[in-house]
Amino acid sequence: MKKRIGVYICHCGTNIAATVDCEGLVRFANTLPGVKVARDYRYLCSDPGQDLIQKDIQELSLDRVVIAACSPRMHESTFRNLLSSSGMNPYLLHIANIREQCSWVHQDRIQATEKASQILRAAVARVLGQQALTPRKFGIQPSVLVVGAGIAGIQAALTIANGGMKVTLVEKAPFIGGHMAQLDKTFPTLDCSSCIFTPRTVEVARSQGIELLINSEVLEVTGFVGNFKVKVQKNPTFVDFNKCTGCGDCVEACVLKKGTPSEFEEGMARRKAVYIPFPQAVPLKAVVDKESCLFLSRGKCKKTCIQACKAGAIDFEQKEEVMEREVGSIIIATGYDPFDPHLLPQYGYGVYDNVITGLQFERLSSPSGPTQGEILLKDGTVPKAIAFLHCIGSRDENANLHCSRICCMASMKQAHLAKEKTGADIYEFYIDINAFGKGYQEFYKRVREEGIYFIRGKGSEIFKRNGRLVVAAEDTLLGTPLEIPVDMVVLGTGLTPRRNAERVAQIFGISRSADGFFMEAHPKLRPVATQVDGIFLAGCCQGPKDIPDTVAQASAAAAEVMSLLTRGEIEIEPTVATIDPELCAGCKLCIEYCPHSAIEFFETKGISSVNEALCKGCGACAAICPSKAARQNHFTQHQVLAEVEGLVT
Amino acid sequence: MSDIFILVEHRQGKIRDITYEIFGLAESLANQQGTSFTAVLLGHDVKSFADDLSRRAPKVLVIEDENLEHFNSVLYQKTLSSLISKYQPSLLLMGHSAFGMDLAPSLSVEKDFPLVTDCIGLTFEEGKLKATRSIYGGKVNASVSLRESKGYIATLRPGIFPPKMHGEIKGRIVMEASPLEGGVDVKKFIEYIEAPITGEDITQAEILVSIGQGIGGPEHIPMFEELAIRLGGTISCSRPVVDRNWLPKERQVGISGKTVKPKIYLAIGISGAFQHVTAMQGSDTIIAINKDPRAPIFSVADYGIVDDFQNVIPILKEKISDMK
Amino acid sequence: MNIIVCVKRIPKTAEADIFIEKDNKDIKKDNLVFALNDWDGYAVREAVLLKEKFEGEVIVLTVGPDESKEVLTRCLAMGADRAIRIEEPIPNDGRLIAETLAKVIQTGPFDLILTGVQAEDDGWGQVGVALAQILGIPHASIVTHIHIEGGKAKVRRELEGGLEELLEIKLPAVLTIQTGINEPKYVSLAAILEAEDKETKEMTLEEIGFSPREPLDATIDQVSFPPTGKRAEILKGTPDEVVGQLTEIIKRKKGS
Amino acid sequence: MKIDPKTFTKDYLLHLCIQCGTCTGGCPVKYRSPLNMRRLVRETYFTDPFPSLSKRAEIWACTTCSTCSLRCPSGVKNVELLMAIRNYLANKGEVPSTIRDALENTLMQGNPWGRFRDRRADWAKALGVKIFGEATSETLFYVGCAPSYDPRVQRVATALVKIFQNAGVDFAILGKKESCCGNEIRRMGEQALFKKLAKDNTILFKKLGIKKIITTSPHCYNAFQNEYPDLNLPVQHYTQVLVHLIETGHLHFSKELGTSVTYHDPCFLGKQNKVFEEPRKILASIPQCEFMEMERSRERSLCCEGGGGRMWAEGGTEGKRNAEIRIREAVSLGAKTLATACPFCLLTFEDSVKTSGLADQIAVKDIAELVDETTK
Repeated sequence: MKKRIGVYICHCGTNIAATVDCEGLVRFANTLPGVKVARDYRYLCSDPGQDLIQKDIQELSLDRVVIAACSPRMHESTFRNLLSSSGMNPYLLHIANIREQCSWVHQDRIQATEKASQILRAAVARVLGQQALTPRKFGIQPSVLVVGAGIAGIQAALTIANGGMKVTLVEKAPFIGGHMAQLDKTFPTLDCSSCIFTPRTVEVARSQGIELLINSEVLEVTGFVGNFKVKVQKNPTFVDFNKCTGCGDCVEACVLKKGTPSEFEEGMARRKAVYIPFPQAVPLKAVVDKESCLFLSRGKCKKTCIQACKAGAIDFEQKEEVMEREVGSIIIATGYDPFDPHLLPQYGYGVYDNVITGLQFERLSSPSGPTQGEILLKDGTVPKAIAFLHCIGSRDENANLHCSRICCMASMKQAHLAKEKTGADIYEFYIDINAFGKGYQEFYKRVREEGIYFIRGKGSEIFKRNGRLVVAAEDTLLGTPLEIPVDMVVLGTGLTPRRNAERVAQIFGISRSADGFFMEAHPKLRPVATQVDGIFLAGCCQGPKDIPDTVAQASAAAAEVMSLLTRGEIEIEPTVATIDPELCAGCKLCIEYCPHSAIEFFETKGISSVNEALCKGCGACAAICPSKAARQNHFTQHQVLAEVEGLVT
Repeated sequence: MSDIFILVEHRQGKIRDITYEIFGLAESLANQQGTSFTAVLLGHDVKSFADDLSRRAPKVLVIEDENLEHFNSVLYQKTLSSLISKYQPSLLLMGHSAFGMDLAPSLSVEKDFPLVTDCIGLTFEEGKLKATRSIYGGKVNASVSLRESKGYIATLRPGIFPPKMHGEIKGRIVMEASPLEGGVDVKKFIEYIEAPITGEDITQAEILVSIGQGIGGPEHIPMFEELAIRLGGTISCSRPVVDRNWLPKERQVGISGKTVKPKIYLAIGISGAFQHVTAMQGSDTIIAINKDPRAPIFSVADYGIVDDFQNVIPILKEKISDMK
Repeated sequence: MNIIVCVKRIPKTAEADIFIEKDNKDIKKDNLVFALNDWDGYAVREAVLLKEKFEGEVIVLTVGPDESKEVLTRCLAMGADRAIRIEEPIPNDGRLIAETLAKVIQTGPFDLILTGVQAEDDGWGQVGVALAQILGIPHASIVTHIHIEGGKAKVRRELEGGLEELLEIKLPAVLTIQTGINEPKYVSLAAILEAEDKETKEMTLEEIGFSPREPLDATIDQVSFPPTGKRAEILKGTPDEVVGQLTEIIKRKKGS
Repeated sequence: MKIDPKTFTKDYLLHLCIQCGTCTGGCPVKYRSPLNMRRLVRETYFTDPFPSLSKRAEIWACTTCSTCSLRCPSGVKNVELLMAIRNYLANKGEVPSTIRDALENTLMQGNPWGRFRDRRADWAKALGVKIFGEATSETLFYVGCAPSYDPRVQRVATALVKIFQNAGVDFAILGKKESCCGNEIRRMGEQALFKKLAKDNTILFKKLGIKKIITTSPHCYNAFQNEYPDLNLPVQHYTQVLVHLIETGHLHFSKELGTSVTYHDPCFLGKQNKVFEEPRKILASIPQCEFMEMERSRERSLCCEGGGGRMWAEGGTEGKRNAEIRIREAVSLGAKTLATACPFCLLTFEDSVKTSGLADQIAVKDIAELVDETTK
């Protein structure tokens, strides 16, 4: 049956009409086989323009449409919608790009028109062979996996749970809160971190919608957007949380006298083998650390903890358990690791007691910390002079190239706290002050007003002279070298990707940017999405952030997840690959070449088949398939060849 | 055999020591040759010199001419040339000094007399002049024989031949007419320039701490100055140190610098070239510190230390300070 | 102002161990390094400085074997414009060298001739002054400063005892240059490599039409090591001990 | 080989400098001279200081210890820039007279002190050392200039020979044929001369069929290891060799040292070539050797100022020498011996020990000497 094609040529104002003879093009179109009608119009994308096409479709019962206008990136969707709303299958449309590919790049009207008509001829030839395609629909699991229970994970989890959806919140540590739980006060408002944070952690514990899995890690993720299958391993705490009251008797009883450095206290204090991470910990339960526990590590211990526990909660029989969850979407909020200053030996970290990191200072300054918030030297005395060094491990070829964004403000906040608590002389060694956020510059001003000395020069090295620490640097504004004796040095250590970032990236099939943090789908327009549909990012795992940005991004991720889940089902573009079971020889070449692992092999039938949900329609399989069994919908060999012939004849 | 001529060297109203050193040699050569020797005195107002010379030389030829007041090679050469033509001396002796070096080579060419310079030994063998010269920076001596000739010219190294400081003979003083008609304008004497004395006068010092190129670089000089002060002396040096502008000219000990005779001469990093040695060998006690055991300085020094000065001076400085 | 500088390649003996050839006529030289005569280095530098002031050309001239080319190259690297080497079939006799140089110099125009006061090796200190006599132009030896003004040069000569004399001398003239007259510049290997492209003319005695006459003014019969005179008493021991003895000596002699 | 300052920015990445001053702040001569690396980079990048450069003594104050380059957060090649500036000056002949001597001496006699080439192996006469030409070996013990001529450092070379001999190491030295490695020559700005030395030495080593090189000095080690384009032979500093000999039981200690020792990391061995452990391992294995670590050790070791041609540079610096500061550090630590593993460090320390009058409180030794004393 003869095809009935409608050809529409857009002037795009003068964008096209100025260089291409549109009337001429209409006359030419009419000469082409199968063309029922050809028209030109100033703006086809405008409502009148669309009405004109719709009218033709209905009155002339067209079965193919060619739009000669701008790039399909601009308006393909517009006209596809037009077709469907006019009762046609949207995939019977083809766009001939005579703007970007013709009028914009040529001056000569004759030649431009000639080229335009070739493009048009090709389009018409192609559209003849196009077939109606219908998108596949899939259901969506109304549940979410949030990985990491720092401020980012918690914010996202709560937002989603409060929206009425189930969240599984997985945390590697035996408590939730991440780094924010370690902070004393927060810049620039100086409100106490735990005061603003604890309510959220408690809320997590209470929330009906949140399944909290502490001491747990994600092992494996399979499936696709809307239908992910997740394997989570819960590591034993050797304490039955249902029984444990968090009384701490076991901690008292533990025989590990000198204890082991406390992770939460950044090594500024020591803990027993069985311990409660910190007073406001959620969950407030004791946990046993199997590295330091004499019984678990060496098998010999009186197990005084068991005797001490009235609730009988200690259970050395506990084993890892692996559980499966089905979720529609995933948010990764695995956070950051602070930079390890051992890597820059010139700062004597690990050599000198009173050279500490910013996070260690937070613990010193925290009322719940080892010194109840007093800023003290290792020997218990109060420092008379403190130096804060910026950019340690950031903006540094020898460590990390990126700016960690928060250190300037953190250092200045710590400087303020130190001044307030000790009255010491305080020096800030900086290269540039990065006070980018709301109220930050004001805070910078305030700190200067407080009489803290700012020295524009990076700390070169730290050594000891006459028992005192000396910071060597240059005052680059005066051009004079300095050696300033101090009692304590706080290294403004930067934020780095988690040590296990690579493994996590593999598990979730996402990629990392050059700085090692997880990569977003688009740095500006899709900052929380990854290139894997249904997996989103929140917080510092995507790049250094302060708390406001982290919370904002977490909320954004939650919103993305909600908008996805509330759809109930998702449509998958029909422009995917299919494998003709008749032709497939089962050579598996396509499986090897598929970048999205969207092709499975069915041993029983001995053939491969495409999982349309995972297929991104890249066409790799169609190109590689030796037996021409793999076909790429909407880009069939026949269609493409027709287009090519149209161009060359 | 005709006379041996000695060209008298004088400057600023003084006969220079080298002249007396030549007398000694001339006398022995003359005796060897069975001939006599003549002192040739050119100058202006030099009668007084003539008398002094006539006590040492059997004959003194004097030419008085105001143009000869100051040494000028051109005028001296003219004058000597005519005297030579007249008296046909077998040998003309002069010092290997700024004076002789500027005159001898050109005169030898003019008269076609073979020239031997900077001699440390001189003798006649079968009428031929034979000389000993110190070459390769004093590392070897060379005995040189000159071709047969009716006349020779030789310049003698200062400080080698024992001076003949006094004599009792009554030599004849013969006044000659000056062959010069006025001066010349190709080469004019203008004036003498004394090296400015800005610091202490090293010729007056009782103790000299004298440094050579061997100290490596000027950064060590303060250390030596301090040592000198502690010793109650002052600092002097050898030529290369001046050439390198580490110390001013006035501090230079050497033929072209100052001749010194301190009680103690401490030579540090000085190899001991003769130009230097000649000017300090009069010191009462010479102590040399040098890395190189073969340095010639050790053959003039009374005491020697073979070591890097850096191993010695610092300790010495300490020891000296508690010495007083 | 065209300046001719006569230079010589000499063996460096200050640091070296010296051995005497079997025929006792000279020292062994195969183990020695050769270089540009120190005095001549100052002369070339002075010529280049004058050229920088008055323009013109600096020509370096040497009488010597093939190897002498290396010192000419050095001079070119120091800023001389071209170089001439006269192949040396004649013994190292000052008078003959002067005559040979004169032969070449007479062929071209020049305003000034510089030589070193003497050579480091045999130290005759004869060539420059003899050359002037042969060319029939005035000379000044042991020059420590040159100031040129209209066809005349005011030069300072170094005398004894730190004294100098100021002379005025008509150009063209021969000046023999004393060390320290200027601050020598470092001659980088890069500069030397570049200088290898500059012109060096090689000539034989035939080409310059000069035949050395016989016999020579002076010939070396033999060389020998100088008799070692009295030697210093060498203080022995550790630096401390040595200094101990030394301070004693100083105390003693100071008192006396 | 023309030096064009216009390419400095590109060649030494001056445009990357963020003017943080890390270089100047950590510079060992920051108080000893007006040298300010940060400003120099800025000037070279932004203005054109070259006409005035030759008048700046501080250009010759840098010890090329490379602390600045190693720490620079922007990867600016400060030291290479400084060497290029020196090269620019050297090609114009504008170098201090003492540097001039050192360079000319090296061209003539193959060593910066201008000592007689034929005497280069005099120190080894009585030791029965194999010399290439008369004998052969696969292993070259490259002695170096200071160990060949300086009486103090000759003791180190001698100690090493004795150690190798009694550990049964087969090796030979080059004798008169040995020439300066050129490491300091390059740092004094004589790139062309360095290239010549590198070329000649490489050809000589290959011709003699040398398979492996051991050096006394970290500076020679650095040159062979990192800066000889066509050498590609395994090079070891002697400390690396000694550790191996001790660990493989070829070297037995027969005496007790019975004193306390601290160790100064030479810049060209430690910072620049990351050889930190070997010297400490050796000291640890010496019987009765009480090892004390100095305040500033390893990467933070304070340069002794012996490198980069400062052995020959005249002044350009004032105030207390780092070597003396270092000595005082060691003394206050209570160490009776300050050990190092570099001829230049050894000489600067020996010098300072005397000038500072601390000779009776502490001895300066090379690790090789300590091993020799306790193994014979």
